[in-house]
Formats: sequence, structure tokens, C-alpha cells
Amino acid sequence: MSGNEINRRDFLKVMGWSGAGVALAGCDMPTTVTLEEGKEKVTSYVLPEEYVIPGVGVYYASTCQQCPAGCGIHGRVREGRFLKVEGNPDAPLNHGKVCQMGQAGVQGHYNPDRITKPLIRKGGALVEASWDEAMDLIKQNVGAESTLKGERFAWVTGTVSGHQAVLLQSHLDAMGSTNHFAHEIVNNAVSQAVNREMLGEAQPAYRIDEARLIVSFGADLLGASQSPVHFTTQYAKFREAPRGVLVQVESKMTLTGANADLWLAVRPGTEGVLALGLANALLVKHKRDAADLPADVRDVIAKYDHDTVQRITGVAGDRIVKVAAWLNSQSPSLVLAGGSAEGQAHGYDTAAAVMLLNIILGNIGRTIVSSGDLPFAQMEAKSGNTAGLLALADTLDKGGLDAVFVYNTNPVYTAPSHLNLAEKLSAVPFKVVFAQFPDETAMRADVVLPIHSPYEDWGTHVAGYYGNQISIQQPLMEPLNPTTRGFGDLLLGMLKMRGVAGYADFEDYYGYIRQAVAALPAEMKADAGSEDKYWQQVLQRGLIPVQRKPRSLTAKAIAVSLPDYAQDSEYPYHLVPSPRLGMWDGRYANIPWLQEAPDQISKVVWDSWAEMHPLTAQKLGVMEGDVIKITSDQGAIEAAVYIYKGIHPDAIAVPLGQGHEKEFSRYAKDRGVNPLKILSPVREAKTGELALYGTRVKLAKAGRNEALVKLGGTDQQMGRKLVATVTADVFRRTEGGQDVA
Amino acid sequence: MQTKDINEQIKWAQINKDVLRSMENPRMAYWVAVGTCLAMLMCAVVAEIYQYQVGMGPANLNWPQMWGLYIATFIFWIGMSHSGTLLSAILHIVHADWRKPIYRFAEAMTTFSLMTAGLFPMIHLGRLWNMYWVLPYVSDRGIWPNFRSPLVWDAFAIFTYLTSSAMFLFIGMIPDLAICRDNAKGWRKKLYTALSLGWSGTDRQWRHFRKTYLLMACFLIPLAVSVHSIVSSDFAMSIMPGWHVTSFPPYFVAGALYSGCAAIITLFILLRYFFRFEEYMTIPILEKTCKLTFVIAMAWSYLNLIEFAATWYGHDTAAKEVLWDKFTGPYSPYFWAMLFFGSVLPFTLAFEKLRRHLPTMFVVSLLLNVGMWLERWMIVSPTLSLSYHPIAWNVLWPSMVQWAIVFGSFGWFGLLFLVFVKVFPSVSMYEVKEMVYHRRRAHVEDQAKYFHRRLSDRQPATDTPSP
Amino acid sequence: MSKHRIMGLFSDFDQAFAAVADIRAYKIPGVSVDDVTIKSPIEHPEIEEVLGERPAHVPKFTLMGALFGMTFGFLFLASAQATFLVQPQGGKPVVPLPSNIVLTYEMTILFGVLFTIISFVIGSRIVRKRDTLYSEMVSLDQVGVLLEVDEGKAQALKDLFKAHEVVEIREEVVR
Amino acid sequence: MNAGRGIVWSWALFLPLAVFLLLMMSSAQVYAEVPNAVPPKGDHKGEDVPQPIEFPHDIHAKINEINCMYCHTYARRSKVAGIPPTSKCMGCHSVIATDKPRIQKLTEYWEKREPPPWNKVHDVPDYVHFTHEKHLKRFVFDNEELPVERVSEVCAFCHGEVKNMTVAHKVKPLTMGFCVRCHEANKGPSDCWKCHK
Amino acid sequence: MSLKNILENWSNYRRDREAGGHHEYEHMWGMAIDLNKCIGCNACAVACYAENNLAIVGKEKMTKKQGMHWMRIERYWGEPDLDKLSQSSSQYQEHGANFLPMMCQQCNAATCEPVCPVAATFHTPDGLNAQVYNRCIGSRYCSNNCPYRLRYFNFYSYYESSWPAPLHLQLNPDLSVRDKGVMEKCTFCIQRIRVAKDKARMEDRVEKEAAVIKVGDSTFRAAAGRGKLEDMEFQTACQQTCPTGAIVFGDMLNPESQVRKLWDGHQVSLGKTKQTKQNPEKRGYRVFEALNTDPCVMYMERVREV
Repeated sequence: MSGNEINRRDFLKVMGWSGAGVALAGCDMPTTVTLEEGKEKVTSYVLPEEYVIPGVGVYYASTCQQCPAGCGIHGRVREGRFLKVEGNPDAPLNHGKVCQMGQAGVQGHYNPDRITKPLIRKGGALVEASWDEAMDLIKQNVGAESTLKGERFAWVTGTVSGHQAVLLQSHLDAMGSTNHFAHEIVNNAVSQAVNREMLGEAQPAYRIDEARLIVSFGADLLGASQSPVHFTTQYAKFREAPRGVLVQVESKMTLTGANADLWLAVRPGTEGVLALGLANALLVKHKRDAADLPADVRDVIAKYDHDTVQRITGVAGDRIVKVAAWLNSQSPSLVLAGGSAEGQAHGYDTAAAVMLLNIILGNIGRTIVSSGDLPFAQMEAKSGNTAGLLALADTLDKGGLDAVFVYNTNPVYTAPSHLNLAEKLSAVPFKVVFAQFPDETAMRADVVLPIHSPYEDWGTHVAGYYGNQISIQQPLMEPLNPTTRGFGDLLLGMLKMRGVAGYADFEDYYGYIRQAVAALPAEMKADAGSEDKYWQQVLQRGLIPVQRKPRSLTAKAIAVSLPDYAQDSEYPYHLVPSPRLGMWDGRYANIPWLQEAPDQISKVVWDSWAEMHPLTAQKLGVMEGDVIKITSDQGAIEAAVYIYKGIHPDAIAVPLGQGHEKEFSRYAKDRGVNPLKILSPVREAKTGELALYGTRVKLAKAGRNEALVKLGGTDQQMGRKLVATVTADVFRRTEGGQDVA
Repeated sequence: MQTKDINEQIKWAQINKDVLRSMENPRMAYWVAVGTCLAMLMCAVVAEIYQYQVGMGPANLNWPQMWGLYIATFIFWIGMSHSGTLLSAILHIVHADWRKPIYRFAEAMTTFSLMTAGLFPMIHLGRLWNMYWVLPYVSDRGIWPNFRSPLVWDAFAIFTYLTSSAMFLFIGMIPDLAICRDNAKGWRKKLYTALSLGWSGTDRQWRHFRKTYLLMACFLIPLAVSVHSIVSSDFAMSIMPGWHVTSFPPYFVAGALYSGCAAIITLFILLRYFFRFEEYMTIPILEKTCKLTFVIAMAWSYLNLIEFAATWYGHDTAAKEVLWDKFTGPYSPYFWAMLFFGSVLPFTLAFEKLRRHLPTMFVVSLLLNVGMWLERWMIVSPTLSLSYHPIAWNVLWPSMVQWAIVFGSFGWFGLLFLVFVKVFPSVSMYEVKEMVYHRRRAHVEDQAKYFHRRLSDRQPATDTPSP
Repeated sequence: MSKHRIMGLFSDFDQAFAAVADIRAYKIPGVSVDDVTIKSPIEHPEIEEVLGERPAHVPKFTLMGALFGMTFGFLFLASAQATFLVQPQGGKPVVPLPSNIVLTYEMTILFGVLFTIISFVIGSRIVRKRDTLYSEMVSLDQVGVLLEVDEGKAQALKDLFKAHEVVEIREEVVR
Repeated sequence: MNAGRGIVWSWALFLPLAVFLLLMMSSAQVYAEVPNAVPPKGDHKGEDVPQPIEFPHDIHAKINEINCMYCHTYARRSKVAGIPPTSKCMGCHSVIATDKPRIQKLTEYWEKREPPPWNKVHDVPDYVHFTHEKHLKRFVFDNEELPVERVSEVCAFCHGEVKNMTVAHKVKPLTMGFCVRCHEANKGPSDCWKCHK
Repeated sequence: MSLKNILENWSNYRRDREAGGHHEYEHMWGMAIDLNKCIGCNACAVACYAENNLAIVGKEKMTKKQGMHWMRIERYWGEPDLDKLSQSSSQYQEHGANFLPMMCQQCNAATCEPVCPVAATFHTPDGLNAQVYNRCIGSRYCSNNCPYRLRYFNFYSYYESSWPAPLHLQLNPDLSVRDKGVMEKCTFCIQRIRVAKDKARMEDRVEKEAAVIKVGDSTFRAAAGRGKLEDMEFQTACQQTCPTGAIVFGDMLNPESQVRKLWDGHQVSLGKTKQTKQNPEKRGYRVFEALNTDPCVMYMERVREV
């Protein structure tokens, strides 16, 4: 095995080759032909590898680590350089497709701002140190001989799964701690809680491809969601003839909203009311059978008649009638809550109201089906949420932590300023951050350990959504910087440091994973023949399919109580801090491709902006590019406005992503604002999540104009036939399928 | 009031003296002018070096404003070059002898503005150092330029025109160079001896000279028309709205003659003032030039209107958008300024009082050329800022790099012209002599018709000569 | 017998022409008007009245040049295009006539002009050492009448010049 | 005209002619053997490129008659011909000629697990995407009359008679004209995008 | 360069596109983009950056519109076709956005080609609109004459600024990195086409016979010895990554190819300035077809339920 290892490491080495160098056409001023002799070097392999031919790209299967979705990828490698991410066609999760963040992973890997050496805080500043120094420090503080008490230690991570989660848990156990704060801004924790109560399973599978109608209340399936590529591939099927109808209800147009047949602007926070109104229409107007519904539920629904809903939500009556009619006629349908619907103080009730619709329409078991249980429960994804962040802040408040290990999350950036996380974290005596980049959290650590990029490291992952496989992450190339180390290796080292039994035999994380794969039940590798063959097969496919144990979903209707819409005279507007496919929660602001890739909706690049409805703009007297000051009770941010009709007049949307500290990246430096910073301390009442969309703000003109940097000169087609649109009935006539209604 | 084009009684020696004097003893003002032009040129040189090193970005060119002022100014200078041909070739063929005192500097202007114009297609290239690839040379690689491209036509046309007009200028100057040779000393003697090619004024030389000059004039007229037509096809041959206009070739030619004439008026007044050429560059000649300019201005205005009308009448909506944008869009101030300078201001030329007032004419002629420069800019930029695909619509103003190069091109032209007037006779001496000779002779013959008749009745003594 | 080259300089053009007219009328036997060379500061068509038609072959050269430019231009372009078959452009044929016509036109003019200039240089016997019998007055305002005559007729010629108010007579003996 | 001068003149004319003819004949002799191919024309006087180890091509290719593709094994499978991996060298030289200083130097590299830093001799501009495999296919593998053993004659089209050199020496210009003329003669593709992209 | 050549082949050399052209084709690469499926997510655009060594220009240069987005997703709010249908004009963007992925349309009668003074852009035997970077002198005429505005110019030398070490290690060695003063545009991933064609040749998958192939109204003379490629044997970077599969790419000369079937199915034909469809409700159309550029990219109309 180890002989193999050396071999493999060797051929992955970066090499210069004829024609493989950087080819510059015209960098040859002023002569045009550079026929040089002896100016370039050619390097040969020391040892040849059979299937590696210089000049020919080789593809290795691996798993994308850009977001928690865990798509299967193929990495293109040439001459030891990892060049491009491509989808793994064998991966049932993403069918060979990747989103832009997946594509951009390469630039994270080769990022010029990566941390390459361990950093240790000395005299207030982080200075480069050797690994030995860093590990000694860690050993001192959290090693077996340290005085650290169990509960005073914590792990802060993003979503973790697979053997990473297993080892992490082992480490926590070894430390005697239960403090694992998993934090993600883009999450569906509220929905999961609702699902757990109403369906009996936190994360059922949505059969978008099966649905004929999707009504999404703020769930940005195609954009910032649990598994954007998976949902999008399903969406493609959904749109094939006979074409399904997509209705999106939200207050700021998301990418999903931009693709909706009907996009309904709802007054922020009243999505649940609309859901109940639809339920009302279904029961009253369409005489849906409500016998199964408990009386209290029926009472609640009865309150929301047409006029009430229209008044509260601000949605035109005919639209409500239309959606209700569609819901009635199109079956199976799928009604989803997410994002802006959940992120309110009453998010739980909103999500529950939406789920009620599914129950009334009988979608449970048809378009909402059980995901089942992973046979290896310890590898199941531990999904991050904002409650994790709040819990961390609360624990820190109590001064309850002496050592914090942070991995794959950046809470100092994502935490609202009212949490005061940076200061609280500074008070912790020992903070270790396992980081690729000098992000805000890393810059406040006592020890920063540079880890491999996901393309240099081994790993296994189980997707939080559609985790029907153990995804294998294998290195695509030799570590770019010899001084970085794999997170798994470090974790294993940490375990060994605590002297945990059972880990001493593993030389490294690779060995551990290999051992774990070898230990899989025999029936899973029946057709492979030998152990080595199976391992090769696994590496070639990049995943191990897993049969999940299905459950049956319950459909328990619960009564919800939703507040009436309340005006706020001081802070009349609602802040929508919108995550987007690309910048995500801000972690990709250091990737130039994603900075330069325009936002799907506003087409703005390299900056923050504030989205605003023309009516609001008229009221404020601002034009596109005018800077406005957005003030909440927690502070103020300034951004130039983008005006369009895809937002409710009461809402102001500021995208996540920018506003990083200057150390993070040359590409994110002095760029835009971070709307998360001004969030009010509103929490979702039942789950304790941070109500991301529950902040009220006031707006004021800043009195200056900063032209928005956008792709494109105009938003209109100016009479050209650029994008032509036909109605769905024409589509069905020519390409098959029955008409809606 | 002076009515005669020229004083017929002027002594020929005086002509020689006056013109040769103008070539000598540069005064302080001359050196100041040279210095100014050099300074202007240096602006362009610095800007161009910067652009060469860094790329076309600092010029504030963008997607899709790829051309900007460079090509606009290129057309402007090409247009300017049409004056010499017009005055010298067309008027020569129609025997309008009032051209004789003023055609020389007009031809020089032609050559120099072509030399200026030719720089711009090079300057605007992203990879200037590969410019020679446009030339059809037999290459080792077996590749050729694309002869379908109007830019290659430009290269051909400009090369032909520059060669022809420079030769036309030179050939027409040979007798004058002989005069210079006969009166010069030192390095000038050597220079003029070489340049005058041994001209001695024999009847054989004059005979060939006359035919050559006439034939070249005949060639230059269609050539000049074709040159600006070809330049117009840079635009007319494209499919861009506002460029794809059938009337562009005559429109460009008219505009070219127009700006050329306006420039002649400017230089006429300057030369007359600085070189005391009152005897030669007389007010009546200026008046004739002004009238000619006025006519051309009206033709140009008409072609403008026709272009608007044709666009308006057609159903090319994109072209209409461009037109409407010119009227009302961000470029409208310049567009209306162009129309004012180009179509309204020339009416000053229709008034004799104004025509004869040199300061007024000086200012007017300068403004006419400003208008003509704006015209070229209004051809290039609005279409680029607004085309078929609205995604690329934008307005980007030229940066200092572009302005510096445009500004410097005037310095380069001025420098060439200043050197010319001190090295070469800027008034054609021999042709002024011819003009005087023929006019006086015509006058004398008028008076002596009677004697003529009497003389022609004479019979020779014998029919056959004695051996 | 030596030849004499005699040039009379006249300030009055009419007198000079009258002198030539006298030669034309064989006032001096054996001296023909064909031997006369006139040196003049300006170009005047009247000379032809007294000298008679003398040939100038410029237009023929011009025509040749133009024709050459036309054929050469077109063939050059067409053959260049026909050897460069890699490059179909926008659905246009290999040898596109409209653009070739434009370029052929330019080549026609270019070669027409060049040949005209060549014929001028050749035909006018310019670009050679200047005649020693040259007066700077010719470039100012005097007309010179130059003849090469036998020794015996030199005096008669001078007399004839003097009869026409010659300003100056220059003479040199050839061989 | 005297006789001596005549002789000088005739020699002056004859010598270059003779040299030219000889060159023509010799080059024809070199290449005439490759059937179904018109060899490219053109010569170039290359510089001496110093190499970490003065590799003797002559010993390998001429004396020992090792096929070019034995070492430059990628040539038939990739756009680059490749330098043989050090292990391939050591395959023989762990036993053969181990006492030679060049081999000792090679062994040093091998023991350090470092490839020798070879300098590139035949380099084309980076915007030229030449591919070895298709040329070998056209002239060797698709060329029924040329056995693979004689591949060096095809290699010599562009690399010259490497088997007569120690370290490789550039003897062909490798300019675009050189390529284009051969493409014309052998009816190779003329699309610019075949090589430039 | 001989007179004989011209005289013998005169009629051949005078043939334009409508008459089949002088050219013999190996392929005719085409694309079909379904706007019903396109969600405007931008994955294709970033994949294009990754595949084709596109430079990152930064905010200031994006402000000046000097970006290099070969593949751009245009987004329009106005929807003239639906405004007619929906009775009430809402104060909201009720039907979402109009997304249009726009890349070089690889026109068969490209307007950019004839105007290039040095023939750096031309039509390849693959039916592609080639741009030879090292021949380009940067006159930018092609970009000015492109009605789709999808030619991008290197206004600066981006090598240092766009790929600071070690980002340069990501550069795709299969195609050149463009320096300042060079025009560039979408190539339909020529490097991938190249690899696939080379592979077909190496495996002796060759069409022996010349053929005359009709694609809609256009006739193409296909060369003998052209490579025989399977449909979907390779994909362009944008097609490969497109999560909804909205982009279909393939050889129009191959009657079995998906792209050809889509074109035929939507009754869109090459070589027309106006499509004459038997069923006018079919969704296929080409952008700016009336300009007679004959683009090889067909779009299928966006669909909305109203």
C-alpha cells in the first residue's frame, strides 16, 4: 500500500512540458516568432505511470467540496496540474453537471492568497511558524497532558459528514465535550424542524421531476439551496413536456423566482398567510376534502379568507385564485418553503402552513418521499445552521470555552454584529483554525493550520440532501504547497495526540479511509473480486452507492398561528440579505471568476448593491446607482441601488458575499458590504434559528452615485427578438402534454 | 476694392523675390510655431508609447466602442487631404487659373494630411508591431492579407493616393525648384540641385511636363474620389446601423472636399499674413475659394439630409435608433454642433462683406473644420455605442490618451507644413508668372485685335526657303 | 569642322518667337527649326505655334501603365487569393469580384501614375547633367533660344538674334 | 578576354553549382527512402545547447540502433514526444557502462529522485500546437511501405539526422514556412486552427 | 500562384456560399439552446472561463466594459411577447426573467470574417468561425461588425494581473493565452473538438466517401476522409456543465445528432434569412437571422404559463 502511495504521489507532480507551459500568443513584441533554442526546460518523469501521458488530460473522480451538496466531479489533470472541474456523469446526485461554484473550485485551490505556512499568534500578531511549533502548542493546550476540561472545548464547523464527521465526533468524545457548533448561513433548519414534526423525517426527498406544479414559498431551489445542481437537474425534467408549472412566492426575486411562470411578490414575512389563504381557497372554493384535518387546523385556515389574505400579503386577488385553481387541478404538486419564508420570527409556523398545503393536496408520499436512513448513521451529514452560531455565541457569552477549533466555517464574518462574536472569540484563550484562506476567523486565531485544498486531500462525504452514496474525495494533484496538511490527517493526529485507542494503527487519513472502505459490508462489493480491485473501482467511480433504509412519512397537520402584518413606522422596510449561487454566504469572495461572474438577477459584478422596487425608488427619489444608507437598529450599511420590479416595494435586498476584511483576499478587499452585520437580534421562535429575514430597516439617500458595474447596457430587448416567449399551451401543442386547467 | 485676381503688371523678378524671401530667415514666430507643434507632437508620442506598452485599454476603448477617436480623426485627415486635389487637379483641368497662386500649399496639405491620416490606422492597431501584415507581400508562410477587407482597401488607396499626390506635388514643383536652385547657396543649393533633377526649362521638358501634369491631374481626380469612397466603405460595407448607408461614398467625398476647402482658407489667411503674400493670395482668390466652399457645404448639407431622410423613410429600426440617438442622445450636443458648424455657419461665406473680412474668415474656416471633425466622430461613435444588440449599448468617453494622440496629430501636421514652407516655395512662382503672362497677354491681345488682323494679312516673301 | 552651340537670351518673348519664326522660315540656310531648343521660365503653348508639333510620348506610357496595373493588379490579387484557399470569408467566394475591382482600380491608377512619371523622366531628358549653356535668367524671365550650327553659320545666327533684340548671346564650341 | 580570367569565371560558376547539385543529391539520398512522403525543405544552423548530461544520441541510435520511439515513447500517443523517464535510462544503465562519468551523473540524479533538467532544443512558439502522434500516424503507421524500424527517417524530417549527433542540435528552421511547405507537398491540412488555437 | 490555377478553377473560385462554396466541410458544428430549460445560473459562463483561459479584468475594467465573457448570460426584464397576452400589466416582474446565453454564433455568413484585414478570422472546414490569435493585429473591425457583439478584445495584457502565481497553473495548456491587442471569442471549444477529431483519426474512424449533405436549405459538400465522430463523443465546456442540459451541441452534418434533430424538429434551417416553418408554433429561432449572418446557434423560445 505504501509503495503504491509513493508511486502515486510521484506522478502527480507538477511538471513543465513542451506545449504544456503557459501559451502566450503575442507576448512576443515586437518580433512575432520566438523560435528559441535552449531557453525552456523540459522535465521528464523519474518513474513513468502507465496511464499518464504528457500532453493528454487524465480525469480523476472526486467530490466537490464547494458547498455541502457534495456533487460528484471529475478533475482534469495534465502533467500533474489539476486544470478543471467537470461533473461526474456516474454521480446520481448531479448527473455530470456542476454549478459555477463547483467550476470555480480550481481558483480556490490555486488561490494566490492561500495560507501556506502555519501561523502562530506571537505578541498579538500572527507570524509564520513551523508545523512542529504549531503542533507543540496544540499539544500543550489540548493534548492528552493538558488540563483542558471537556465542556470547555468546542469544535466550530460548517456542515461535516462522512469519516470527517466520525473522526470529529471521536475527537469530541475524546475531549469529553459535546460542543459541536455546526454553522451554515444557507440552511433549511426550520423546514427540517417542521418536517420532523409533521412528516417524521427531517429531510425528505422532493420529487421535483414528478411534480406538475411547484409552489415555492421563498425556497431558492435552483440557487442557494441544499443541493442546487441536483434540484436543477430535476427541474430540467420537470420542464420537459408536459411541462410543470412553477410558482414562486417571495419578496425578492431569487434565481428560482426568475424562472417561475408566476412570480408573486408577497409582503415580507406573510408567505405563511398566503399559504393558509390557498388552503382556504382549496377547502372552500374547490371543496377539497378536509375531513382528515384536525378541527383547530381547519379553524385557522378558515380565518384566512380571500380578502384577509389579499390585505395581509398584498398579493392581487386574481393571482391567489389562479394559484389555488392550479393547485387544485395539477396533481401531483409540490409546495415548498425555504429561505425568506423560514427566516422570520414566525418561520416555523410559515413552513408548517406551507406543509399543510402538501397534506391537503396529498403530496406526501408522492412528491415528498422519505429519504430513508443511512446504514452508517455516524457518517450522516451534520448540517450546519444558524442556531449553531447562536449557541456558540451564547456559550462564549457565559465564558464557557477555553479552546475552540474551527474548520470550514467563518463565523466572524457571518455573525451579525449584535452577537459581538469577534470580541467574544478573542476572549477564548486558545483558538485553532484549520483554514485554507486568511479569513476573518482565521485572522483572530491563535494558531492557524494551513490545510490542503479539497483537491489535494482524501475524504469521504455523505450529502445532506440525497445522500444515497458515500462520495469519495481523492486528491487530484500533489499538494501545491508542501507545507499544507490534510484536515483528515490533522484530525487523526489530534486523536493520536489524545491517545485515543484504535487510531494509532493508521498512518494517515488515507489509510483510515481505505481501511473503512475495506470494512464495508461484503454485499456492497460483491462484484468487485478482490479488495484492491474494489478500491480501484471506488476511486474510479468516485462514490459508493448506499441503499438507504426507507421510512414511511407521517402527515400530521398542526395548527399554526401567524401574526398579522404589522407596520413599523421607524423602520418601514424589510432587509433581505440574499445568498446567491456564486458568492454563496460570502465564502467565495476570494475567487475572481465568481466575482466577475455577474449576479444572475441584477448582473452586477465585483460589488454589493441594494435591490429596490421602482415604487420605493420613486418614493426615495433615487435612480440606479444612487447610494442609499440602510439602517437597522444594529447599524447601517451603504450600497448603490439596483431598481427593478422583482422585489416587493417594502423590501430592500442586499446580497451576501462582500464586505470582507482586507486580509481575506486581494479579490475581496475593500469591496461592498456585508448585510449580515446589521441583522437585528430576531430569532425564530420555535427553533431558535437566527431570523435572517426578520430585520427591519429604514432607508435614506446617501447623496452620491456610484455607477453599478453590470454586464450589459440595457434591461430591455428594445424590440429585438432576443428572447422570445411562447405560452405553455403552445409548447404543449407542439411538444406534447396536456394543458394546464 | 480689389477685383483682379492678381496684379498683371507685377515684375517677374518681384515674384521670385517675394517667394524666395518667404523661404528665408525664419523669424522668432516661426520657431515658436515649430516649438509648439513639436510640443503637441510630443504629447502624442508619449501617449502612443504608453499605449504601445500597456495596450489599448488606457485609451478608454471598450466593448463595443472599439474605434473611438482614432478612426474618426483618420477620416478627418483623409478628408483634409482632398483639398489639394480639388484645387490643383480639378481646377487645373478646367483651366481655372486662379488656383495657381494657392494650389502649392494646398497640395502640400494633401500630402501632409495623408501622412498624418496614415498614422491613425496604425495607431489604432492593438498590435502595431505587426502592422506590416496588412501589406500583400510574398510571405514564407504562404499567407496573404484579406483582400475583402475595407481596411486593406484603405491601405491600397492611401498608398496609391500618397504616392500619387506626393509625386504630383513634386513634379509640379520642379520648375520652381530650378528657380530656387538658381538663387540658392550652400546646402540649399545642393538640395535644390538634386531635387530639380536638372530642370533647365527646355521646350522638351516643358512639353513633357505639361502632359505629365495633366495626366496626373486626370488620375488624381478619380483617385481622390475613390480614396474617400473606400474610406467610407469601412463603414458602408459593414452591417452596422448608421454605417450601412448607401449614400456614404458621396457624403464622405463631399465632406472631404469641404474640410479641405475650409483648411485651405485657414492656411491661405495664415500664409498671406505671415509671408506677406498679399500680391498673390489676393482677396478675390479667397472669395472664389469661399464661394467654392459654400457650394460644397451646401452639397454636404444636402447629402446629410438625404441620409437622415433615407434612414427615416426606411424600416431599419436599428438605424433609426442610431439617428434618433444622434438627435437626442448623449452625443446630441456634438451632433447639433456639427450641424451648426457644417450647415449653418457656411452661410457666412455667402456674404461678400464677411468673405472679405479676413479675421472672420479665419475663425469661420477653423470652426468649419471643427464641425467636420465632429461629423467624423458622429459617424463613428454613436453607431458603436448603439447597435443591433442592446446588451452592449454604452457610451464611453475618450480618455486623455486618445485626445493626446488626436491633439498631437495636429502638431505633426503643423510641423511638416512648417518645414515645408521654409524649404519649398509655398507659392508656385512659375505658374504665377504664367498667370500674369497669360492674363496680360489676353489683355494686350484684346486691345490689339486690330493690329493682329493687320499682321495676319502679311505674306512671306517667298514660299520656299532659299538653300 | 567644329560645331558651335549658340544660345540667345531674349527678355521679350515675342521677339524670341519672332527669331524662331525666322529660323523656321529658313532665314539662315541649313539651319532648321528642328534644331532649335527653347529654354523658357514658363510653359506656353504658343511655342508650338513656332516650333511646330514635337512629339511627347507620355500618354502612351500612361495607357500602358494603367493597363499593366489593371491586369497585374487583378492577377496578383486573384492568384494570391487562389493560393490562400484556407480562408473562406463570410460565405464569400475565393475570388470575390467586388473587392478585387476596387483594388484593381487602385492598382490601375497607381501604375498609371508611376508609368507617367517614368515617361516624364525618360522623355523629358531630365535627370542628367545640365546643359552648360544655361542662364539663370531662364528661370527668371528670359527666354533662351539654343541652336547647334556649323561654324560657318554661327555668325549669321548671331546676327539674326541681334536683329531680334537679343539681350545676351552665349556660345560654345563643340569638338 | 584572356584565358586565365575565363578559367576563374567558369570555376566561380561551377563550384557553387556543383555544391548545390551535390547538396540536392545528398539530401535526395537521405530522404528518397521514405516512401509516400515529400520531405520538407529548409536548413538551419542551430546553436549548441548545453545539457546537464551530454547525451550521446549517436551511440544509442546509430551504434546500438535503438528505435527513436523506444525512448521517446509518447510520440505516437500524444502531442509531445516526451523525454524518457529516468527509470527507463536506469533500466539499462544500472548495469551498462556504469563507469562512464555521464552515467554516473545520471545515477546521481536517479538517486536524488530528480529528473535531469534538460534544455529544450526544438521549441516552437507557445501558440503553435504541434502534435507528434498525427505526424507519426501519417508518415509511419499509415505508411504501409515504411516499417516502424525506419521511423528515424521520418523523425529526421524535422529533427535532422539525430543519430549522427550527440546532444540534439536544431538543423531545421521549424518556422511556419517550413511547416506550410511540407503540408502543401504532402497534402496536409491547411486550416490555421489545426495548429494555432 | 499560377495563372493556370486561376483559369482552371475559375468557376470553382467564384462559387459563394449559396452555391455550395469552394469549401469542403468536415463538420458543421451547431448548437441548440432551449430557453425553456435555461435558468440563467451562470455555470456555463464560469465553465467557459475555466476551459478557455479567459482573463479576469477586475472591477475597474468591468466598469469600462472591457470584460472577456465569451459566454455571457444576458438577462432582460421586458417580455414583449407576454405583455400582449397578459391582460393586466403588473407592477411586478411576474413571469420572471428572460435569460439568454450568448456566445459566438459561428455564423456561416459571418460579418466579422470579410472585414479582417489580415484574415485572422475565417471559416474553417468545421463550419466554425475561427480566430487565429497570433495572426490578429488588433484592428477590432471584426468586433465592430459583429451584430451579436461577442468578440472581445484584450485591451490590456492580463497575464500578470489575471493569473498571479500560482493561479497561472490552472491555465489550460491546450490553447493559447491571449496577450494585449488580440481579439478573441468563443471557439465552440476548439481544443476539445481537436482532441476528439484527432482521436477519431488515430482510431481510423474516417468517412471514406465525399458527400453532398443538405442541412435545411443549405448544401454542404463534405470532404472525403473526414473524421467520423459519434454524437456527444465530446462536449463543449458550457454544454457539459449546464445543469439543465439546455445547451445541445453537435455536428449538423450528422443526421443522427441531437442538435440536428432539434433543428429539424423545430423546423429551423440553415441558409435562410427568414424561416418558413410548416408549423409556425415551433419554438426554434435564430437571433438576428434577418441580417443574413446565418448563425449556427438555434434558440428555442422561452415558455411561460399564463
